[in-house]
Amino acid sequence: MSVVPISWYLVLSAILFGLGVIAFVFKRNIITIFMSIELMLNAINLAFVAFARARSQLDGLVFVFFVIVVAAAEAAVGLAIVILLARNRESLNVERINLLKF
Amino acid sequence: MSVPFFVFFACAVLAIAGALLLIVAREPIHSALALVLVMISLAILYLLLGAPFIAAVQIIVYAGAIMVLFVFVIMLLNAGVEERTNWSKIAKYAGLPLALILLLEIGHWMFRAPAGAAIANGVGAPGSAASTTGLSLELFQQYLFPFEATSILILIAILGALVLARKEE
Amino acid sequence: MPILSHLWIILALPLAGAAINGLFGRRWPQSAVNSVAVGSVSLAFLAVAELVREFSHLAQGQIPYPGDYFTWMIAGPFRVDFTLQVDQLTIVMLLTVSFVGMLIHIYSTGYMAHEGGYYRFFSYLNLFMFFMLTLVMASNLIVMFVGWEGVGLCSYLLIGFWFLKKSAADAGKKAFITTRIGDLGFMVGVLLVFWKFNSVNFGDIFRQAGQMPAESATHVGVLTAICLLLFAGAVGKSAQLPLYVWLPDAMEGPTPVSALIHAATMVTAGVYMVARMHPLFSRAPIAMFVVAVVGAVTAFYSATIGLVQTDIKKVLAYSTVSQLGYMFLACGVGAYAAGIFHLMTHAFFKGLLFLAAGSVIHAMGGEQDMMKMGGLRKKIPVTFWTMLIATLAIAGIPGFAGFFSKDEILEAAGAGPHANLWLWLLGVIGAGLTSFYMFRLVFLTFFGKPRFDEHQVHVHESPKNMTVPLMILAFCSIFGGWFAAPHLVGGTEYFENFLHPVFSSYAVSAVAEVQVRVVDPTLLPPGYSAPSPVMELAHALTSWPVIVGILGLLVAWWFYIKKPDAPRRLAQSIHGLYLLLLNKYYVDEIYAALLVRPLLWISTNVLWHGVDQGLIDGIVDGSARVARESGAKVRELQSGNTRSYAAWVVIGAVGFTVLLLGILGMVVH
Amino acid sequence: MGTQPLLLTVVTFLPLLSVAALLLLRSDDHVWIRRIALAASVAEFVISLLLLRGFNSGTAAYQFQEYHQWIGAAIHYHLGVDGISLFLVLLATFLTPLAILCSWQSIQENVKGFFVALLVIETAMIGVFVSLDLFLFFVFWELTLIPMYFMIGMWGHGRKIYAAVKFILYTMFGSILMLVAILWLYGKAGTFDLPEIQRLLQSGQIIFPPHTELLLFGAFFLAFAIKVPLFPLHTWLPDAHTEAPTAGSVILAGVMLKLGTYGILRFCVPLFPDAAHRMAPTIAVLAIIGIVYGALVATVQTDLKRLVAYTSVSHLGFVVLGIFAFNSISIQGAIYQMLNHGVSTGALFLGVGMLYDRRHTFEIKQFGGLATPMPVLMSFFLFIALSSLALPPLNGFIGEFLILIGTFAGHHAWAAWATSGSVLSAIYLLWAYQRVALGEVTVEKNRDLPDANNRERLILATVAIVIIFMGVASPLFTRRMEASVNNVMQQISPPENAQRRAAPTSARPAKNDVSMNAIAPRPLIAVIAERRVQR
Amino acid sequence: MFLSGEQHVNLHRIAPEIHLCLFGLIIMIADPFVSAARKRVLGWVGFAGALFALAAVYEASMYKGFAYSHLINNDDFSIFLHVVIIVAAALAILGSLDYLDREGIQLGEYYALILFAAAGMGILASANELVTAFVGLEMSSISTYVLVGFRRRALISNEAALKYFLLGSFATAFFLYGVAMVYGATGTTIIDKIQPALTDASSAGRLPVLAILGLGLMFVGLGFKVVIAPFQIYGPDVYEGAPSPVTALLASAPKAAAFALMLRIFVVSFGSASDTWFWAIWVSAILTMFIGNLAALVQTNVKRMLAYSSIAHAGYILVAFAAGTAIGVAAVLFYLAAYVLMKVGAFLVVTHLGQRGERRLALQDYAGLGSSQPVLAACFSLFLLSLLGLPATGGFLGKFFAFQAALDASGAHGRWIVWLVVIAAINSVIGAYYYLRVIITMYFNEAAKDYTPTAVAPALGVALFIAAVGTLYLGILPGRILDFAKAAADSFSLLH
Repeated sequence: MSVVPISWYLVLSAILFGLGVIAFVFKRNIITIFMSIELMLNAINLAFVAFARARSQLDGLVFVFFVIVVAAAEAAVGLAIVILLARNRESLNVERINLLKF
Repeated sequence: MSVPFFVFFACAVLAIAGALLLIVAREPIHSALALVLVMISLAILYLLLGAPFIAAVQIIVYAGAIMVLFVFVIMLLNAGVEERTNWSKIAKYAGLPLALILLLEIGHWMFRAPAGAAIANGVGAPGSAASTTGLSLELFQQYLFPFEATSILILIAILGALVLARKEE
Repeated sequence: MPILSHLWIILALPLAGAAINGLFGRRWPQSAVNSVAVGSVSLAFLAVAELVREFSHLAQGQIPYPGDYFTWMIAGPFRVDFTLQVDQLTIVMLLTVSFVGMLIHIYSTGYMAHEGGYYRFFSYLNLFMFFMLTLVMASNLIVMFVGWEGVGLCSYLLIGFWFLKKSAADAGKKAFITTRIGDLGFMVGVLLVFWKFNSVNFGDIFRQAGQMPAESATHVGVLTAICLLLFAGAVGKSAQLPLYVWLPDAMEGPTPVSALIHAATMVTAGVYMVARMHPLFSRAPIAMFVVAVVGAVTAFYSATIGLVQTDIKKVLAYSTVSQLGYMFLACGVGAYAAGIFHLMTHAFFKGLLFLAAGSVIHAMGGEQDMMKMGGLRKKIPVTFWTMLIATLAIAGIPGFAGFFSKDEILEAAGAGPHANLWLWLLGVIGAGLTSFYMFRLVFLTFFGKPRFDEHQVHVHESPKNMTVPLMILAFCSIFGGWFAAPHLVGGTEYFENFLHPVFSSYAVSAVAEVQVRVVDPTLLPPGYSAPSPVMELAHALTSWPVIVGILGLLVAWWFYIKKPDAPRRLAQSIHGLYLLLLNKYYVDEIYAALLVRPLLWISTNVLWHGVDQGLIDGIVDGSARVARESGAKVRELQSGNTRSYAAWVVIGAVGFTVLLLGILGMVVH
Repeated sequence: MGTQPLLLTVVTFLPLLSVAALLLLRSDDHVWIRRIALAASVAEFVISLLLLRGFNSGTAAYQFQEYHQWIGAAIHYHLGVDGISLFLVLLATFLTPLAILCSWQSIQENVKGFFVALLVIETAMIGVFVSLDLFLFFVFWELTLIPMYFMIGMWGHGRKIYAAVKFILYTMFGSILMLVAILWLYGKAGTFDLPEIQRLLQSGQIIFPPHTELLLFGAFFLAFAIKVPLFPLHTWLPDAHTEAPTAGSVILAGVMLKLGTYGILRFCVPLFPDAAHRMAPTIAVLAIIGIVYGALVATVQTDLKRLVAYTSVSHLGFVVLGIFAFNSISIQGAIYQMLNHGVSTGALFLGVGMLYDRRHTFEIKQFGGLATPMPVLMSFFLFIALSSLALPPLNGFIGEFLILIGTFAGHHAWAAWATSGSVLSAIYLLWAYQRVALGEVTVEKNRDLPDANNRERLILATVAIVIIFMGVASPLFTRRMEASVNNVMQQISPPENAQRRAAPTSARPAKNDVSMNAIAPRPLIAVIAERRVQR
Repeated sequence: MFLSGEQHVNLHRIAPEIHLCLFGLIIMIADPFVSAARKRVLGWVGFAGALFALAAVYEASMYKGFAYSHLINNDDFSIFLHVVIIVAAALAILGSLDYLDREGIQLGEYYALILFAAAGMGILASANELVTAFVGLEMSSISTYVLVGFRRRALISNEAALKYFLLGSFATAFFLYGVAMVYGATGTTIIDKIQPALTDASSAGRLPVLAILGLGLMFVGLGFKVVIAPFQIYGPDVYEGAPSPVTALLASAPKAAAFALMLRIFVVSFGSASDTWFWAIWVSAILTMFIGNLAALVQTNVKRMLAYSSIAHAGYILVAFAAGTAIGVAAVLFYLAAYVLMKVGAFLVVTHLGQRGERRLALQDYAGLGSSQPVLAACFSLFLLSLLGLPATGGFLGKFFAFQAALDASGAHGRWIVWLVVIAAINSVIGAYYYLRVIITMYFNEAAKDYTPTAVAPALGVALFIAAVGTLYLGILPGRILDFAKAAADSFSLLH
């Protein structure tokens, strides 16, 4: 049985990463922007797994594990920050949060 | 057209669709669900790549835990419709186009990656290595130190979340 | 030989006087100041006298007699020692300076008796003596330059003595700066001398110059350049065209100062310098000619101005300029001795004239306008007679000192090796004019009706300490020239004779020969025929100055005694010319308009406000402003909008990845 | 040779030590702060005189050397003086006590800080003169800036802050590029040690390609030219000098400007002879422009202090000209002129400061007829002015004249133009003096100004004596410079360059050759180099 | 404990991290038992932790070598940086004690987080494997996210935290993707194994494009952490918004750590590609210097001005970095040491003068400081002059060695690097202006009437004293530190 070439997975990961970047730049709502970061991390994971597979190593998979953990940690802190912010302001629009400038 | 191909395409399309949905959706909750969609489809791809453990973690931790957290926060703050302000010229005229270019650039070079053709050339067959035992051995011997570090990392996260989100006394 | 081996004593005396009076005189009574000042100068004069005695015993081989003291400057191959020397020329100058100086010091004790800053005056005056003596005793150009600048300084200080009067202060400044302009030439001349001869000592210079062939009109070389540059200095110092303008203004100073500095000594420094440097000059005919022309033209030119001045001292000032012109004319035609001779006699009679004028002013209570005088003959007889003698002397009336010297100058101009009819003519006309305006002065001052209110002004003869110097100088004005008397009847010219070793030692053969011919039959080369033709020529020429001199006298008499209103009518008939002369050809105005004001304007508006503040600071501050403005632009990047920041990150990511890959491509291929 | 060990270290750091002493005092104890500062500076001067005793004028070698490892193997604590720096050190130690004396009364707020700054500057200046390690030199060089910056900014008047900032930024801009050049030099030579680098250059072990050498030279020269200041980099000077307190101006004009000319003589020219020769004509022209320009602008100033400031531009022009005439006479003249300018202009600023203490203005219009109320002060003022306008036999004349003589040997035109400066100096100084001192008293409140008090008389008399002394006893100075200057002359043309440059000698008329070889062979070379650039 | 000798050695080699984490845990455990009024004690515990960690660094220096299956490289390099980082953390803690009281946010977590952050940075500095480094990076980042937002009531603090967090994780993602690519291209993430792997993978000496692409993406992440253009963009906002002591930490330690990783990756892993990445550094350096200095020129808020100045200094460090030689590395390390001291010092002064709620940050609030608080003013002037690069201060020697290293490499990179140095030189003159402006205000301007200065608290005083002495020490007797830095740099060159 023929198998899907790894490069396809890689391209997919690239697309997802790119979309994540676009999302980060495009979205205004803090939470969704945060989500787009998660999207990017997922894309990275895909790349890791694909590479691991290509080289039939396990390191790549271990990295995925670490990435997920880190993602979780970031999520915790990040959402905490979001909540904190939401307490002091009404809007979650990132463009409205610009006291600090110049 | 064999099964793996079909599965791959299906998941790929779903993932991309989810990503696009994440972008276009105006309701944060929709974006969250779209992201879940992406994750699940990726999990399937992991299976396809012969990494069942990672797939499982993907579903449980990511979709299960992290995204739930997101949804929870969205609910908590009942974040309404996203207002599409356009105050950043540079994001509009430079950021987005360049992001697209970045996508193409990375995609191009990923496609031409030397390791890329591996499987097509037969190498990199899924060995016993991919088994969970092998993985755990890797994790607890080779990568013991970062693993321990992550424990501290999680501690930090808890601590931080605690400090920041705690109600003012 | 005490003095000869200790030349420095002559300088030390006045310097000490100046120092003592300057430092302590302030609190001392006038008598003390007098004794210090006059004492030091008199001692200096005695020292000079003693020096002369010792000098007379020297063999020609020992002359110039050196006095080496300390090394003053040394840098690499350049070395200047503070050295003095004595030779005949120095002796003459020393005598003149110290003698006249002494008399004027004495005179001043009377004249300045009622002035404030008494000690200051005498301290300056002594200082002047010091520098003047340094100037004449110097044995190298640099030491000479010290004296040269020093006398300039003293003249500055003394002209501005009454510094409360702005005009006085201005005059002092003008004098210093104008002469400095001349000194610019002098300095460059010295530089050129050192570059050429590798030394600034007269001895070395002359020795080397002696080897050099005389340059000619066709072949103009470094010597001519040197001479012209040095002469520029002389022009400034001795108030020749075109730098004479400071001298008339210098009359703002106290009259004794005018007498000493601006008539007898300092202004003649230029002449002395030219004579001193004669070995170079006599090898640079072009330079010689320039000297002669400048001298002659100045002599005539300033005489014309003198015709119409009404300020008694101004008249004398212009006459001084004119007389100096004669001296340069003499040097220019190679008759250095004659020049120096006139320098000496002029020191006598012009010093006398000034002192007498001072006495008149003193008598008139400070009045200087001759139109407000008249009929003083009876009231101040001593002053009158002495002044008359001086006038006769300057007018060149035979028998008086001026006659002999001026006569020799014109003789050389007319018949010398560099004789030139036009120069001679100018000289002669100038002589006529001189005699006219001098007698005009005398008639206006002493004859006719008093033109002042006798009840206001109480005319009185000056005290002894003023009149005695007058009489002594009067004596000299008569007999000071008689060295030359025998020569008129074919005998020896002793003055010339005395100086001859100086001027013959490095002389170009031709020049020497000529000097011999006109000068001294005893030195005639063998086989030289009877001098009778020369004598007749000489006589023929000498008669002219005398004639015009007397002519001038008569015209003046006619104008100012016989027909007192003639001058006015004449002035009206040729009003334009009259005004031109009265305003001194508007030279000061022209200088101001052409030089001073433009320079100031440019300095202020172009250089200072334009270049300095506008251009350079504009660039400096401008670059600062540019930085600040671009800073203001740059900070705009930090818009505070997170999406923009993200965009920047993306831009960076794309930019650097593309850059890296691009470079990678280039590095490989 | 210098026998006393540590003497230079002591001379350099004694002021810093006394700073420590000052810091211990209560800051309101003005009397003792002043006294200690004065005592320290006088002691410093006396000690520095020991240098004269041990100095051997026969050799060009650096004397009183001290050599210790400092940072790594490359950077050393290397001190030493030679005939060039010796007198500059003395100049610094001589002027500082005067500066302290003159600010005895005029500085009333933050006295402690003031004298601390002054003494720190002294250390820094001396350090610049004695350090033989490029790194050490640069450290001291920069160290002079900050205290002076504070001095202008805190105790100055008028637009003091603008002046201070302008001063420091101007200077830093130059010196930072010099730092780059120093590092580059290090990259080539592998050491910061000046004598070592010179040895390598002489033996031809380092040879720069002309382009590189020119750049290095430029970097060094820019720094020094700004400090000098050479036209057109001079505009910081009038502001700084005018707004600085009297002591500041004295130190600035008296010593700091010499840092620039000293640097040129010590580093620019010996290290990069060819480039120096190539640039000489340009620089000389700038110097001459500076001479005339500074004089003309000074003439029309309405602010007395600014006038004096501009005279520095003119006088330092002479120095630069003298150096770039590459002639042993002119270079000695240049060094001598540095000293003269230090004394005379410093003294002028002292005088101006005394006027300011009385009337708190520099406006010439505010003065006039001052000779009546204060004859002594004004007489000294005139005397100093005379020395500044190079009247023989005062010191100014000797410096200028040596420079002119030396310059003239190679470049008649340069010297001739420069000479005009002497006339102009007479104009601006005498005119200024007249407007300030002569005539009737124009401003009522000037009528009963007090004349110089004893402290001021002491200051002025000291200066006057020095002026006369330097005017008549110049050999005492020049003899000690001779060897070092000749050494510089040697370095200016390493043998192989000499041949290369001397090649077209025959092109010149024989007469000049003779005469100029009689004086010094260098200007000839300069001329040739000049030619080479022109085509 | 039943640990094999090898594991013992491992523990020795990560002793500093262990101590930091240990004390962090101690604080957290003790926190509940300490009454709110006495939380301050925990601060001292934290400081003690830092001191112990320093001792531990010494211990670690006894056991140089790789640890944990080659993931950690405990060489001179990492030891040098450990010292720098821990000192910075210690000073920050000292500076925080009274600040937190003043702001009423005296919490144990704060100190724990600082220690954890320090531990993360330590890992970053000693990591020999990219993912390990990534974990360390996240440790430091996440804890600093929290620290930045620590003034929860202050809007700007929240905002700063948010911006830092979002952009930080964004940049980290880039970094991670870069890691993935390198992994894909070479099959390893062990830093000193990448180099040979690269050359193997490279066919005909051609470096694998994917690896270079990965390098570019890692540059994004690291550039973000060391705040160089164009990733400096977030810096000023975060630095301004963060609590001042945190800013002090933020501007110093993470920068040093990130530079350490950057050096390891660029010089060790990608040394063979140096003439490729040289240009990235070159461009970034010039942008960074100009942006930092020019923008700082027009700031009126001292804190923000110092933020820009720290950007400019990152630019100067890049100049040395561009050399890519051992000397260059040494220069970077020395610069970092000097920089950390003066920057922490400067920000701590700002901390003190900020007053409650950080009200007094404007330039004119500093007027008359020279007379009202001479010593403090003198200290601040010292730090500013050092930042300006005045001789006899660490800042000057930092620049000096940086420029020297760059010029030294002119053989490799030709005149471009020379121009880089010249531009850096000119920039440091531009910089002079705004540093001097602060000094002008402190000394030449009159103080405001209504304001009475508060005395400097002992703890802060000690911190300032240490920083000042250190700055002078590095400026006058840099020999030791310099040798240390050279040794550290050599531990690189030993690798290849």
